Amino acid sequence: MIWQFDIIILLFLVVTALISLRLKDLLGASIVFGIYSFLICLLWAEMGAVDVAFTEAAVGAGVSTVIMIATVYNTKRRSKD
Amino acid sequence: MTDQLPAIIVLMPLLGALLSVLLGMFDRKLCLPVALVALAITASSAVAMLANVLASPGQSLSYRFGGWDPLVGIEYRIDALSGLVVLAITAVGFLNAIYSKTRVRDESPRREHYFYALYLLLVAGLCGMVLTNDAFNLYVLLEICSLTSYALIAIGNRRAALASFNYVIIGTIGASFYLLGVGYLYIKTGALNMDGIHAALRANDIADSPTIKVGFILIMLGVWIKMALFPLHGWLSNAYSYAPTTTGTLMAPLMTKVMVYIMIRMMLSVFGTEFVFHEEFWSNGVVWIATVAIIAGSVLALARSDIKKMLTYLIVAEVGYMVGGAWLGNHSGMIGASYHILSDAAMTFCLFLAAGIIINRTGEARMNAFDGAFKKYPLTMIGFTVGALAMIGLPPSCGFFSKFYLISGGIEAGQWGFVVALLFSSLVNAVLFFRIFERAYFPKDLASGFEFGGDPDAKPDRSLDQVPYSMLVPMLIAAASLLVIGLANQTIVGWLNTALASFSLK
Amino acid sequence: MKLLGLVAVIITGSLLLYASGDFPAWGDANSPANSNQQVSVRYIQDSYAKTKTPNEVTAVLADYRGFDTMFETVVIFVAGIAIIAILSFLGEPNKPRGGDIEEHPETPDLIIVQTCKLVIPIIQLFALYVVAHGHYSPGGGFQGGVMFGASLILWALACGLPAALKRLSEPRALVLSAIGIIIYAGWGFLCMLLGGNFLEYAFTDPLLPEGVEKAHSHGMLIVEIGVAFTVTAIMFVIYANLSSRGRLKGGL
Amino acid sequence: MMLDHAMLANLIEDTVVPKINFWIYIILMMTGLYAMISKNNLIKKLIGMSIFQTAIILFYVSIGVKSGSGIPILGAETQREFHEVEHHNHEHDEHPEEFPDVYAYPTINPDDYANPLPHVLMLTAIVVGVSTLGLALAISQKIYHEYGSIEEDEILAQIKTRSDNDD
Repeated sequence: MIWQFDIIILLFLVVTALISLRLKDLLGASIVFGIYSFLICLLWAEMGAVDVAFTEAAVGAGVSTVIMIATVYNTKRRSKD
Repeated sequence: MTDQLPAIIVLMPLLGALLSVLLGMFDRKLCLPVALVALAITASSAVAMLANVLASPGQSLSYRFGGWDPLVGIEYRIDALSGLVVLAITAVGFLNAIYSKTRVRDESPRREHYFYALYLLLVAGLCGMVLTNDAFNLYVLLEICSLTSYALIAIGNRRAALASFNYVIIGTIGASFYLLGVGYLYIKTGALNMDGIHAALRANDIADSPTIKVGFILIMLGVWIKMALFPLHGWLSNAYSYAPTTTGTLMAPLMTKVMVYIMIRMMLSVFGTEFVFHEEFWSNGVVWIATVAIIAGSVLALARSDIKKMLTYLIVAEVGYMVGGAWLGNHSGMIGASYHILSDAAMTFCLFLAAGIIINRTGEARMNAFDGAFKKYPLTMIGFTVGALAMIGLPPSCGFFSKFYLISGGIEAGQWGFVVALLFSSLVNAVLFFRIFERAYFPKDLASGFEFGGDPDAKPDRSLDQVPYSMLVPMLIAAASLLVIGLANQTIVGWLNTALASFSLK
Repeated sequence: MKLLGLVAVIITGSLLLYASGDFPAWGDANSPANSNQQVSVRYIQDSYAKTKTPNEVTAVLADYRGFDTMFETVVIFVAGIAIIAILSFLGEPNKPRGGDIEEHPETPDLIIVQTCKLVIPIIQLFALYVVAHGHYSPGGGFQGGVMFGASLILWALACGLPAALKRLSEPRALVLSAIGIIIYAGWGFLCMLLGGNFLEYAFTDPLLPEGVEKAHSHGMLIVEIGVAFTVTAIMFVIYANLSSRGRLKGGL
Repeated sequence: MMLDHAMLANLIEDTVVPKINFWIYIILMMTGLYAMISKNNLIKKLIGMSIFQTAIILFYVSIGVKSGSGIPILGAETQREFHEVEHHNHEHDEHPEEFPDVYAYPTINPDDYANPLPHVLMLTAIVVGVSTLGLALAISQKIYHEYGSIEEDEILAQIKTRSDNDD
C-alpha cells in the first residue's frame, strides 16, 4: 500500500491506455493492451487484492491478448485510425 | 418442495440448456423437445409460485440462496408484480419455442442445439433478473441476458453481424453504467441487498449526498440505454429486424419490458418514492423525455416501409408509455406502467408472431407482403388484426385498459403533454394499422385478391393458411391472451394494487 | 461520430467528477463500505468460523455469494457456445469443420516443441495446485482453469491447432464444460434434496465425515472443481475457434 | 523557504493520495468511452471497451482498500487459535464437568484485513469483460468475412451500395 508505487503505476496505466488506442498497427495495439493488463494486475496486487490480481493476470492479460492477436491475424493488421 | 420454486424457475432452463448442448451433439432433433419440457416445467412452476405469492400473508416471499442471512448472502424476493412478469416471460418463452420449430431448422441449420441453449439461458437470465433482490446479482444476470441476445442476433443473416456489434458496444456501456451506479451505492452504504441499501439510505440520511444522486443517475442511464428509451434507442431497430425470426419474437416482447420492470423496482424498493420524486423539476423532465419518445417512436414508425422496422419503432413508443407512466409519481400512473408491461409484452409478441408468419410465407419484408393477405392467410390476418386493435387501444383488449390507467394518471398529475402524446400515438397507430388492413382486406386489383375465375383446377387448399400448426397455434394463443388480459384486468390491477401499496405513492 | 463521443464524454465526465468530491478518502478503514458491521466486517470476522476457509475471498465467492459465481460460470459457458455458434460454418456450410487437410503444414520447430514438452506438464500441475489450494492461498476455480486452458493453448501455438485438437477435440471440450456446470448446479441441487435451500452446503453434512463447517469447505472445493472444468474447456474452445475462424484448421 | 522532500511528501500524502485513484479511474473510463464511440476500427472499439470495463474494476477495488491492512487471507496463527478453541469446546461437549467454561472464538480485528467483498465482485466483472471481448471479436471476424473490412466507414459504404441495388 505504498502510495508512491501506486501513483507511478496509475500514471503508467493512463499512458499505456492512450498508446494502445493511438497505435495504427493493430498487433502493436494488442501487445500494448497486454502491457496495460499486466500493469493493472500489478496495481491490484499492490492494493492488496491478490485474487483479483491473479485473475487479471491469467484471464485479463493472458487470454484476452491471445484472442485479440488471433483476431488481428484473421482480419486486417493496419487500421485507419 | 413448493418453497423451492424460485430456485427451480431459474435452474430448469439452465439444465435444459446443458442437456440441449450435450444431446445436440448426438442428434439435433432432440433439442426442441428438451427445450419444450424445460420451458413447460418453468411455466408451470411460475404459475404455482404466483399462486403461492398471492396466498402468502404479506404478498411477498423471500428465498435465501445458501441459507445465508439476506444482507450477507443473495436473496430472491417475489411479490405479485414480479410473479406476473415471470409468468409472462415463461409463457412467451414456451409459446415462442413451439413457434421456432420450423423457423430455426430453416434459418440456422446445423446449429439448432447452440440456438436452443442460448435461448434457454436468455429465459433463465430474464427470470432471475426479475426475481433477484441483490443489486450485483442483477448485474450478472443482466450480462447473461445481454451476451445471449448479442449471440442470438449475430447468428442471423449478413447484416445481423454489424447490428449485433453495435448492440454489443451500446449494451456494454449500459450494463457498465448500471454496475458503476451500484458501485456508487456500495461506496456510501456498504450493502448490496436492495432492502439493505434502502435501509442504509434512510438510516443515516445520506440520500441527498452527491454520490447517491450520481449513482441514481448512472443506474437510470444504464437501464434507459438497455430499454432503448428515445434518445438512446439507436441500436434497437437494426438489432431486432435483422435478427433471426425467433430471436426477434423472443426478445422484442421481453427484453425492454423486463428493463422497465427493473427501473420501477430500482425507483421504488431501492431509492424510495420520496427520493425519486423529491424534486418536481427532475421527474417532470423525465416525463417530457417519455413524451418526446412516444411522439418520435410513432412518427418514425409511420415513416418505415419495412414491417419489422415499423414494429420496432412502435416498441420505442411503448417504452415511452411505461417510462412516462412510472415517472408521473402517482398511484394510477405506476399501476398503468406495470400493467402496460404485461399487456405490451402480449401485444408485441402477437404482432411479431403474425408478421413473422406473413414475412416468411411471402418472402417479402415490405408492406406489399400484406397485399391480399386476408384471402391467403385468413387466420394469421385475424391474429394480426387483434394485435393491431389492441395496440390502438380498443376496449375489450388489454391495450385499452393500460392506456386508460396511464391517461387517468397523467390527468391526475397534470401532465397534459403526456396525455396528448398518448392520444396522438393511438391515432398514429390507427393510421399505421389501417393502412395495412386496407392492403390486406381490400387489395387494389380485386382480381389478384379474390381470384374470381381463377384457374379452375387450382383446388382450394383447405389446410389452414398453408402455415404449419407450430407457427399458427402460438400466434392465436397470443392473440387470445390479449383479450384475456384485457377482460381480467380488474383482478390483475387488484394484485398490482396490493404489490404497490407498500410504496408511498401520492 | 467523433462529436457524439466528445459530448458523451463531457457529460459523463462532469457527472463523475461532481460525485468524486464526495467519496471517502482512498484507503481509510472506517469508510462506510469497509466498516459496515452487517456486511464486510461480518465476512471478515465469522467467515472462518462458519466455513473453515482462511481465504475469505474464496469463502465469499463460493459460499456466501455462490449463486453469483454459478452464473459467472454460465457467462463463460455462454461465451464459448456463442462463439462456436457465430463462427462455425462461416461461408462454406457443406464442408465439414476440422479434418486433417493442413493449409500451411510447416513442421513445428524442434526447439519450441521440446521446451513445450518440458514446460506444459509443470503449468498443468501448478494449475491443479491453484484450483485445489484455493482455500488457503490466492487462487481457485477460475485462475486454475484459465491456467490449464492456457497450457492447452500453448500446445496449440507450438504444434499447430489440429495437434492440440487431437488431445481435446471441440465436442469433448463442450461436454467437459457442460459437466463443470452440472457439477456446480448438481451439488447445489443435492443440498436442496437434503432439505436446505439451493447451495446450502451445511445440509450435505451427513454425506461428508467432518462437521457442518467442514461441509461448507468441502462444498466449496467441489464447486471450484466444477468451475475449473468449465473454464479450462471454454478457454481452449474460444482460442480454437477465434484463431481458425471457426474452421478448426490452421490456427496461429 | 525551499520545500524539502519530507514536506513535499506529506503535502502530497494528504492532498493528492486520497483522491488520485478516483481521478485516474475517471480519466481511464472517459478514454475508454470516447474510444468506444468514436474510433473507426472495430478492434480499437473493443480495446476501448476493455479499458472502460477495467476502469470500473479499478473503482470497485479502490473502495475496499484499507491502509495498513494485509491481504484478506487469515494467517496461520489465527487458524491455530480457532482450532484450539474448537478443540476445547469439543472437549467441553463430551465431558462438561472437566472443562466447565466454553471459549468464544477469538475476535478478528477487521482493520487488519482488506474488505473481501469488492474483490469477489471484481472476479465476476473481469470474467464478464473477457467473455464480452471474446464474443465481440467473434462478431468482428464474421463482419470481416461478410464485408471484407473491419473499418466502420467502409462497411457502411458497402451496405449503402448493396441496399441501393437491392431495391
